Amino acid sequence: MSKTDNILSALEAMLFAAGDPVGVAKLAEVLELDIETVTKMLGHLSATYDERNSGLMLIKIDNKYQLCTREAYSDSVRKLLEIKKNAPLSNAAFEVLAIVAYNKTVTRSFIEQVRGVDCSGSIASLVQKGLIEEKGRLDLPGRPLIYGTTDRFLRCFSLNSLDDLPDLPKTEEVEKISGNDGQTSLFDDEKENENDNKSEEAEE
Amino acid sequence: MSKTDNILSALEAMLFAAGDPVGVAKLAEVLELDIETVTKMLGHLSATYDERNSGLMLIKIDNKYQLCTREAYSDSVRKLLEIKKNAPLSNAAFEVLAIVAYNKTVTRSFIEQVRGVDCSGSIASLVQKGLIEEKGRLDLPGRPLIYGTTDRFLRCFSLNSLDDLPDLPKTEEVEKISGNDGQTSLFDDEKENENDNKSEEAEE
Amino acid sequence: MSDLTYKLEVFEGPMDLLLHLISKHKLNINDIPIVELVNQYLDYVRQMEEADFDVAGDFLEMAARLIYIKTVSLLPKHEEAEKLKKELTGELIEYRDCKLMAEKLSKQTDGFGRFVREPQGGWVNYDYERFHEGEELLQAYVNAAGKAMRKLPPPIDSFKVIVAKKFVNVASKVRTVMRKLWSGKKVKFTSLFEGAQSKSDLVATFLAVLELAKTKRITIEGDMVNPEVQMVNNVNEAEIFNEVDTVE
Repeated sequence: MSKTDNILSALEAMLFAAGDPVGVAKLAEVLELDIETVTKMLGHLSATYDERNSGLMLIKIDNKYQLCTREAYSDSVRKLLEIKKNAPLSNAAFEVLAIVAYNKTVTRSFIEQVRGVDCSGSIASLVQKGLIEEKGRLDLPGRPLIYGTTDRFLRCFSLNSLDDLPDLPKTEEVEKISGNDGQTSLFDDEKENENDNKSEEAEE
Repeated sequence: MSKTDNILSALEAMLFAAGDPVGVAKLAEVLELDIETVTKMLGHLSATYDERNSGLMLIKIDNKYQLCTREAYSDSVRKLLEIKKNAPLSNAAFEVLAIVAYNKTVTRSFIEQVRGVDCSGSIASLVQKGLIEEKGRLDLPGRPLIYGTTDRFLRCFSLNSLDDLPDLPKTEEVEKISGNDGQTSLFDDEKENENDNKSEEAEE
Repeated sequence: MSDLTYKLEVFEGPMDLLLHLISKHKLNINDIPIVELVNQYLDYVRQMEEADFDVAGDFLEMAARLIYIKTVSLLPKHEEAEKLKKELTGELIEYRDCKLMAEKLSKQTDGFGRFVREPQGGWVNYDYERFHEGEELLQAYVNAAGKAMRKLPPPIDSFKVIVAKKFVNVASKVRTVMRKLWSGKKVKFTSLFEGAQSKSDLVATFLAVLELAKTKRITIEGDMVNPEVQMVNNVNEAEIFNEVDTVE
């Protein structure tokens, strides 16, 4: 009996962590049991959820099994998730959003270069909140995704367009200074700008 | 009784759907109950998981609650999700974690000052593993990022909060002794114990 | 030798090495006999060098620091030495504590076997619904990029021109440049750019010259106005291309 219990608990743990539907064969393989036994066990598990009217239930789709919440509690679940979504943006998310907005379209690596840290979490959450979206891929090695802001972003910040963003402090001056760093004798002014860009790119 | 059961099941469903840790206040808000009642209910829920040795368990971290799988079944879960057996953290990573956890929030330069070596690699990997995260910026020139531990850190080290961290070594006592220049013999004894620890550690 | 390398690899940095020496030689951490410690430390660094171990700058920096403390402690008035020693002691104790705490942490990792699940998605609408001022964005941008924004790489817009055009590969330009130099004769620097078809072509050629100069395959001589370029003797063609390909 205790062995059966262990198997039921192992199945529960596996289905919980997997999230997605899992095939019986896969479960049987992990537990080193035959498919028939595992199917029977899954039936048991499902029955215990139903018996005690648990908040969870086991559903079967295409011979795959998945744990999910019981419909009776879907109102509570929905309410909770909606409270969660109303959490204000984190500092990190704000900075990522600002970098995307001021540069119009950027890659993840650009954002991370500016901030100096991994930003994948913030980017994913901003995409989920509908504030930024994928705008295609850059024609560079690895074909990195580029991100830009959405209409929802403009609405949340009461902007008509990205041109209405508050001006950045003296960026232009800084650029001018950094653009004049030597090498003037080799190429004429026109070529110089591109030179800067090129070397950045080549270093990547 | 059936009402209590319903609340327990609703809590179960909500925590399942949320995935992340959820504060009691939010759960109470959804259920339109007071926090005290909900806290009690969560205690019940946790007890029922333990009683039937379920594959799931309820943990409390930082006053928030989260459903997770029971350690006893971690092998099955790992096999199913094809996760390699925990690549244990490096010594460097543990040291960085210790510095961040005991100081609550720190900058990279603070960590590097304590360890005397560059720590950007360890920090990046701990961020990527979700054990530490950025918590804002310090109001100093350069606006350095500050890091703190995450909920995942608490969960992984079975802590309810940072207050539950193991005690710091008794530095004060060591200092007191060192103030007495005469008592070298006593001090030597003390030292020796510590030496033992040290060398064991260094040889690991 | 391998035993030594194994031991050396253990140290996380100079602080770690110092703690090890202090415990190994039973030195008093609260009153470090600095002369003894300096000798032990330098011995170790020397061994590292003999073992062909790449001695990191951190270790050498600490060596310099220890030697400095030793030097000032030889002065008749050595208040500064006391101060520096105290500083070092403080740091060592702090790092020792850090290691002890790290060890304690490393022993309670049961929780790593607890797995959680992703939030249930699908039918929940996560669209952001709060309102903010544009100024908040500006502030966030300045925080992220720094006030001067000096270190900012160029935004993607500035890549568009390049990306739209044919991208000239630096490695291919290395071949072109080397072909012009293959005779072994000195060649005018500017002549390397003859026949360039676009700006991008010019830039790639320039980068190719820099790369070749950096890897000491060519030499550049003469004044700023009219430099000349020459190939270094005995350069193997395949070798160059391999190298440049990996650089790219």
